[in-house]
Amino acid sequence: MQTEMSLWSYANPTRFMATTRPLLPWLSALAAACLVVGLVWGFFFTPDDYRQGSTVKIIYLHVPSALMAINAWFMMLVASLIWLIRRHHVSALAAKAAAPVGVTMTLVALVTGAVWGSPMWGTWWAWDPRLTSFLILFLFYLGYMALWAAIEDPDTAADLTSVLCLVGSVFAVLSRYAVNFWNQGLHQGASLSLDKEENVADVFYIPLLVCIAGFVLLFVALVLARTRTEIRARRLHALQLRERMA
Amino acid sequence: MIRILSRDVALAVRAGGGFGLSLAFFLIVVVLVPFGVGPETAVLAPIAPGILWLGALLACLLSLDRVFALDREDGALDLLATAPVPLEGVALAKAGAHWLTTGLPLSLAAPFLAVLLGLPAPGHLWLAVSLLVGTPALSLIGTFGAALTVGLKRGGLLLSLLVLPLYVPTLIFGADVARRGAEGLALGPPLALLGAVTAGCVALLPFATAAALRVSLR
Amino acid sequence: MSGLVASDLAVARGGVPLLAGVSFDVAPGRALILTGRNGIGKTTLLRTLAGLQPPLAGRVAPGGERSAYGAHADGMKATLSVAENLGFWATLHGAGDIAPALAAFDLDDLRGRAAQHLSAGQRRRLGLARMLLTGRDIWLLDEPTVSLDRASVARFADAVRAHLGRGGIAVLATHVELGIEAEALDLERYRVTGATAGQGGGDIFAEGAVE
Amino acid sequence: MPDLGKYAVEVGAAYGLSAVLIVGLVAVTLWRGKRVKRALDAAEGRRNA
Repeated sequence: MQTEMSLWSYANPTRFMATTRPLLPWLSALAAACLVVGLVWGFFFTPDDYRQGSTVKIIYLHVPSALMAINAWFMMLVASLIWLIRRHHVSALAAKAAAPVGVTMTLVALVTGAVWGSPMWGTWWAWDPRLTSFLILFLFYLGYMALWAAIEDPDTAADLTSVLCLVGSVFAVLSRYAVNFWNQGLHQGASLSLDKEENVADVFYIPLLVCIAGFVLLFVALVLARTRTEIRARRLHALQLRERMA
Repeated sequence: MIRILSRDVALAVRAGGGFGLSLAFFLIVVVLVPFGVGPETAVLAPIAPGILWLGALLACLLSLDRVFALDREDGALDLLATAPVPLEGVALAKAGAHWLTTGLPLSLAAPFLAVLLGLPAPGHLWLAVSLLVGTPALSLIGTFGAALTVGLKRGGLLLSLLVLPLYVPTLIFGADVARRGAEGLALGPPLALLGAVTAGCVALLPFATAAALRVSLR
Repeated sequence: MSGLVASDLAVARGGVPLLAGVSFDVAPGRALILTGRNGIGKTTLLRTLAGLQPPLAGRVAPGGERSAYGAHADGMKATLSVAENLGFWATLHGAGDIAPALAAFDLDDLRGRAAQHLSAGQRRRLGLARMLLTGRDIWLLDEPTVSLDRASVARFADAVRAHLGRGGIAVLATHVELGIEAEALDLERYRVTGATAGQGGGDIFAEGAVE
Repeated sequence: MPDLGKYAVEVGAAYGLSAVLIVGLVAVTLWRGKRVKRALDAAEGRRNA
């Protein structure tokens, strides 16, 4: 086992720290570059849509943030499963680190979605099925983070939040379906989001791809940085317990 | 398992508090609504199914933190965990007892409270049916939340924050059944979905609850 | 029936290792008394032996399935009567009749009384009667004589001796001299100190600097 | 600056609020990272001393 370098060896905290330290500056720089290029391109150098006018520029924030809001939860689900099955501490801490990033992405998606919809709906908030689903996802994130914060023992917290993440994922999918059922087709949900790509011309599509890449890189860089902090905090916690004992 | 259930029901009835309290809370919520939105039947009747479902849901929430907390305080939870019954069975029995002492009485009381809100006649039956089918899911989800927070000192508020988002599908389908019932519309699909949510909760949540309990007991 | 064997056991409370390297072997019909100052981990060790929490390291045999755990929190419901409380646990453990347990702890006259109206000594006897009903041969008792007067302590000691006489095993955490023939295990020498912490303490974050 | 037409407020608000949220998240991440690192270094120092 020692001779064979498996993927799991990166789950060792010390190894994880050593591996990610040189990676982080590059990732951060790349994320910043993609975001600046994509957003400047989108904001300054793309034409207005003939129907939606300049609001089409919101697409460069809304679509990537919405994607990352869901993917962050999905990453937490995978990390929780790895913790429950293989007991890798880094995995549990990565899930904890991803939640605040996911909740921010959800907020960005909510805010930009509401702002984008406002000219069409005539109000700042409408109970559009997609937006409502993101609001529910936001509540799931809040509950998950609150449970982490409430439990003192880190391993117990990791166990219970992982179970919550699993059950929450099932109910999040169920809620998405239920919300569609609850408010079907009252708003033009489909014209708001990713489905639009099909009829979006290349002038919008290419800067959008750059922005998506930027958000993915930003997410990875932030989660790595936050996981490093969580590992340090965990070590600090262990040291403080020992200090109190001695 | 039956024995755990009947003991919990007996305890709730004997102690008085938990049993009557959620019913009284439900009544108060329903009585307060007209003060908030006005007394006209034209305003009250359309929102009555939603209000009654919401009131029942909040009343369910009220007694959740007692589901495991009392047993933890007096050591019974430790003894149940070491007894020759699976913890999944304990979880199911606890949820069953919670439903018998809150969900069931709430479902039976709801049609009478619906009169106060001017719900049209065919709606009463369907309101009771939707609550009877949906409230078991509320008890099961709530028991899961209670298992997550049983070891915490200030678990009550956190419990609500964890459980309420999980209640969304049940509330949507349940209130939809009640609304369609009141308007005389076809209600097959939402009723089937509501039943499916409850059935799924019965089948899967006791395992999650037991897993959370094992961790909380450590 | 084999005895209760702990080998190289390490236990933790709230992530803090308390005891390490605990080994003992209690034969049927024998008792073990755990001693050590408050907070050393007697309760945590008993809970680990009962299977309520996993050990950090080492093994316990058998697991929890043969043991009955009795703590000061006895799981008795205040509003239920003595007979109702015992009847509940008897059903769970598949024991048919609570009469022998009532008789063994002199609870016959109290069977209809609600648990909240019992004196501390009577309440303690009720908890011990439950141990008997479980039908399990390993008794794990945490401070069993707290709030008992001298007569009740003697009665408790008789009950434990009777249990041992039936080939049972008892592990007790207590400071009171019970007059039971038993080995004593001073937990002080298994205590995990600041100096020894981190060597196999179970928490990988305690072992070395992360970077 | 491109001409945003009659939706200038909406587009401006979307970009402004998003920038506040994301910059805020990055700032909190960096700030907490620094604070925890400092505390850990101090604790390691005490341990090795």
